[in-house]
Amino acid sequence: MDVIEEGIGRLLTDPDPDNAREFFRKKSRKMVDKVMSLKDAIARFVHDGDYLAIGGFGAIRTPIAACHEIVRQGRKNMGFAGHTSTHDFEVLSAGEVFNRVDIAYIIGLEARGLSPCARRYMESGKVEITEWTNYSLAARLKAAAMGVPFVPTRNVLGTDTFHYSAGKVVKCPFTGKRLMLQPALYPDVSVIHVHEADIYGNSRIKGITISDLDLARATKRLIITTERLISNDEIRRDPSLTSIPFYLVDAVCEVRYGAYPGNMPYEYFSDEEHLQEWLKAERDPDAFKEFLKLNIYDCKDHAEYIELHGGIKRMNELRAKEFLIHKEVNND
Amino acid sequence: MDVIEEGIGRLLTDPDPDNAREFFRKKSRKMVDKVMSLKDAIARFVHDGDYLAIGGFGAIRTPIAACHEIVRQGRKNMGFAGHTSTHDFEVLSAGEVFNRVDIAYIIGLEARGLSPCARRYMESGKVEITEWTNYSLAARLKAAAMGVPFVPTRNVLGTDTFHYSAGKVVKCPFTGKRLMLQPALYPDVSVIHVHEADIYGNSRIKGITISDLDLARATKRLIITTERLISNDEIRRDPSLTSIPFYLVDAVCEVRYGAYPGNMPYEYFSDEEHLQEWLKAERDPDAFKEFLKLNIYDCKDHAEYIELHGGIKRMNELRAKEFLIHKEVNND
Amino acid sequence: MTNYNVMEMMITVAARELEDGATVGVGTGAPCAAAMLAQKTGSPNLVIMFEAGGVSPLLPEMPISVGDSRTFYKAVMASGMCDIMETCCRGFVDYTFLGGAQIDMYGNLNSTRIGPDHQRPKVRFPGSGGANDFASFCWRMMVITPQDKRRFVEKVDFITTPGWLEGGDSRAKSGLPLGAGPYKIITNMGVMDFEPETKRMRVVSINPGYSFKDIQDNCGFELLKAPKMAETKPPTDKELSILRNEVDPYRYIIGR
Amino acid sequence: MTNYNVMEMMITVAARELEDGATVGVGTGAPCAAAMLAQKTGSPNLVIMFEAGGVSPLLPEMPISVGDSRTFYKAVMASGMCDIMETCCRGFVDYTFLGGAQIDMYGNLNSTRIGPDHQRPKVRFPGSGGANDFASFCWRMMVITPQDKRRFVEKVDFITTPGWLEGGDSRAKSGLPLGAGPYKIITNMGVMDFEPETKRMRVVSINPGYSFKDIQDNCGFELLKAPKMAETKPPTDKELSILRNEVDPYRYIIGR
Repeated sequence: MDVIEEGIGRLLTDPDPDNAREFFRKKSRKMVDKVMSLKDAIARFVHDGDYLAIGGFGAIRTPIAACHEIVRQGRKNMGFAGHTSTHDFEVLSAGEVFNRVDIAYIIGLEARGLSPCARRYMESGKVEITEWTNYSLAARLKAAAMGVPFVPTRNVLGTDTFHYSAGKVVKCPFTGKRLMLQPALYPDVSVIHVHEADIYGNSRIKGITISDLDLARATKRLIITTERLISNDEIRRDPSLTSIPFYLVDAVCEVRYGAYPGNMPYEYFSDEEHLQEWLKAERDPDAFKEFLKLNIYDCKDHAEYIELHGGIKRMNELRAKEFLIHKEVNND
Repeated sequence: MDVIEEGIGRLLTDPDPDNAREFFRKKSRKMVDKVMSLKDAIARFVHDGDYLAIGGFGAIRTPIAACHEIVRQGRKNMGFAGHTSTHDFEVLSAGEVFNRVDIAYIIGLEARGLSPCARRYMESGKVEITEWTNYSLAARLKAAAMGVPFVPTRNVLGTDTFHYSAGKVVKCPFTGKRLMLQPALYPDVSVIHVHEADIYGNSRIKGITISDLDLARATKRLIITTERLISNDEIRRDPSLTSIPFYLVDAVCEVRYGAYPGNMPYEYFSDEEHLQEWLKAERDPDAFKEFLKLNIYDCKDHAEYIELHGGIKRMNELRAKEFLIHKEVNND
Repeated sequence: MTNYNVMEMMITVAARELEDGATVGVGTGAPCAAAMLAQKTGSPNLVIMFEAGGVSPLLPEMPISVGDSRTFYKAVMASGMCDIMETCCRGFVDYTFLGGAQIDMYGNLNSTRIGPDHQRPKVRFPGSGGANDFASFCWRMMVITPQDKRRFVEKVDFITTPGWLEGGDSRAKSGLPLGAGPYKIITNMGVMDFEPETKRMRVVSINPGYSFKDIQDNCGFELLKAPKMAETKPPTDKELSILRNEVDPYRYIIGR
Repeated sequence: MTNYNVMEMMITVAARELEDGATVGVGTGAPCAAAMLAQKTGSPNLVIMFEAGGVSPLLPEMPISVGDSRTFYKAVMASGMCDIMETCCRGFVDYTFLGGAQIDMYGNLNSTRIGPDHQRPKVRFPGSGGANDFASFCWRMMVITPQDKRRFVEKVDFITTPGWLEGGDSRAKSGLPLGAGPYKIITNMGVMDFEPETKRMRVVSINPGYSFKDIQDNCGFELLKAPKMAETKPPTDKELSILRNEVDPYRYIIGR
């Protein structure tokens, strides 16, 4: 396959599907109880140096509890998939967890502004970067989920984003058209937050799935955090609702409000005030250290963090906001 | 892109995504009432010479009513995607509707045996054929749905199936591995049978989706037949359940029992006795002409065909069989 | 010019570009407001799509994120990123609105970095997100941005998102889908499109109170003039009323 | 040999190959019966997958089609064809059972045609269906088939589905996933596997009442002998009872 052009970015993961097959061959397919604490799941399955991916869309259905736990346990030298990574990126940057990133969208929190902490870290030169786009990273996960070394796409061509990527341009043998090849991305470990899961890991997501169905299939190890555990009977009652099957899953952690302060569709809206507190605290690095101590390092778990920010009462307000109940709640 | 090997089969459709884009650019995106009779839908959207694809899995959630109507209206010289095509293939063969076929699975009705009619037609030399596999055709639809000219896969390599395909083998520029390239398949027109749709074409499928989500996205024109129409309010009540959005759809036809005599999951089981009647009738070509006259050409529509085979009473038996109610009904 | 502000003007101009029955991939902020305004004025059948998966929601309020609950509130489908991006790639999506820290005369956008050292940038921005994808796939890309010399530059520090690349037929040659590209650039001072052959930016419409010179003075490269430059029509009372009372009642986007 | 029939023997032998915690892609008929028997004997955690999308159903009865309602009855997931096939391609599926009109000494299967003219075959069969895909992707492919000279042929008329291709390392060189390939061929007379270097079919186990000669006489190519050929263990009373009473009470597969 003649390569016409190639990006100068480094490919941070191995796209070889046979190497992935060897890994998956050994992965247990037994439908056994995988419930454990988030602390144990992170300790067992997330290692220094691993390449990590996080499900959701930055501050929507994102396993923020798991991000806190990864920072709390002091993981270092990780690779990271910055796929519309917003508040998750902010948290992981605060812990300086990673030293190499595939970038599609980082630092920003969409309409909320940019994270000073993430920006400082990314401008420090401490982090190796390779450029992509949201669809590129989605397509790279899709290639891995398909068990092939790449898929072709028609974006990225002609730009500096391509030049700093690790993609390649080839000519299509059917049409003569130039195509971008997106190399398969098999993360070592990923965390996805879902609405419901059984003890084996069979999981349901409500609303948009973003790139999580491909991510669940692409990743070598998968931790599911779930708003609530449900019975296997309930899973089997309507198998159309399952989008992540148990054999992909290594750990199931019940973490109520696990996406807080992000938005969990059909559960609770994002806590915009608290997200602003993050952005504000980050402006002064010393003050931010205190903020992190309070919100992450001195918290035993996510429940303590929730208590710190209003507990059930606040969660109920965010629930009302999610469901557009009480218009005054929406007006902040 | 260096081609190492290529199949000698003819590519029956154009894989060029820019040509498809030009078509889709002109396709209306207006959310307008698309309800019409199946007769009108077939008359308007299925033309002699078109390349046709049929949703479902041969005799499961397959728009058999639409297949009858295509035969009844005497379509000829069509291309056809034989993607686990069983009873649908049998019906369309009876009408000698197509003269070229992409083959993954044809003629057979799985455990039920082979269709003598379809076999005679395929052995007649009247039909040009190109070989594929079930996953190949699924991947070809996926490539079209992705808007790219091909996707790579790791099947088919090394076999005569490859030799008689229109695929190509290339070397992966990331891993050096040989890959099969599956060219995008954009059918001219397709019919998919669903459980519920609104008047605009927003559709819900329960149970396995087979390749229909990609098919709906790959096809240039799409006819939806549905067990029942539902309101747009109901669609909007739970957007997670929609898997085919309105902008893909050209016509919506309410056809109760539209998959009969096939199986419609969660609605009715297949009518195995009647499927056997088909296989038996086909053994004698003359008797089969009479059978077709009775069951297709002399029927005004699918409702008449249903009446011919026991009407509501029989449908209720098949419903009981589907839900495993009354074990004696299952025992035939 | 007394009864509307700059943001209201830009949103209104953008909304008018969105004809009935078109599809548009939007982000948060002004583009979303423009799409909502279009739906409530001449284009009730405008289809709004969000890159994270929301299709044609009945937006109850402005989304904060292109993936938040609002983006699929009473939507016709809650899908995923590949589905939306591939729908764009298949040619189903007519318009998109994008932005960036820098834009050049061919409509190329930079949202990646300022400074020459990629691994250690002077200023690091978020990167492409879905911008490169939308600009590659959607038929007509539009930009809503303030007219400013630091934004409209001779050469962007980094082409994050393709415009017409180096102009002429360079975009077609790159392999990007044929026929798609930058369409309109909407600023506080006027509206630009692109000369069909060279693909260079040119002024087609000047906002009331501004001159071509004002626009050129606030642009870092030489602008062409369209054969006929019109005066941009300001928002009507009806447009303003809908924008203020129905689209953005809390004035998140249009300001106070 | 008096208290079981040939089909019961083959299904039992096949079932014993499926260890607990393995995944298997199955079709209708004997393979499905074997998988069900395995689940009800030593392998309660055997995961059954159907190519049309059903994952791990609680099968209430034998499916008629690999896509019918039974294949996802109380399943853990009702998915689609790409998801299942790509799960196989990623290396998640350990076993599959296939068949065909012809098989050669390398386990290549023909289910496409008899006769030399492809466009006008003497006999046309259904084609690959999902067989080529399963055989390409699943780690270990098995076949349940009657021992018959017209089936076991020197050269198949058409390689629909890959076995070890031309033997040796030809399969690895073809680009098919490494390490996967034909594993066991289960017939009414015995069980064959493949010699590790040449990949030629060899007899590993002979069913009670048959000899190596019987198998060779009913095979169109020369069979190798495994270093140690065992006698196949016939079904136990327990296996037969479960097969007859729980797996196939109407004797659709095992016959009357």
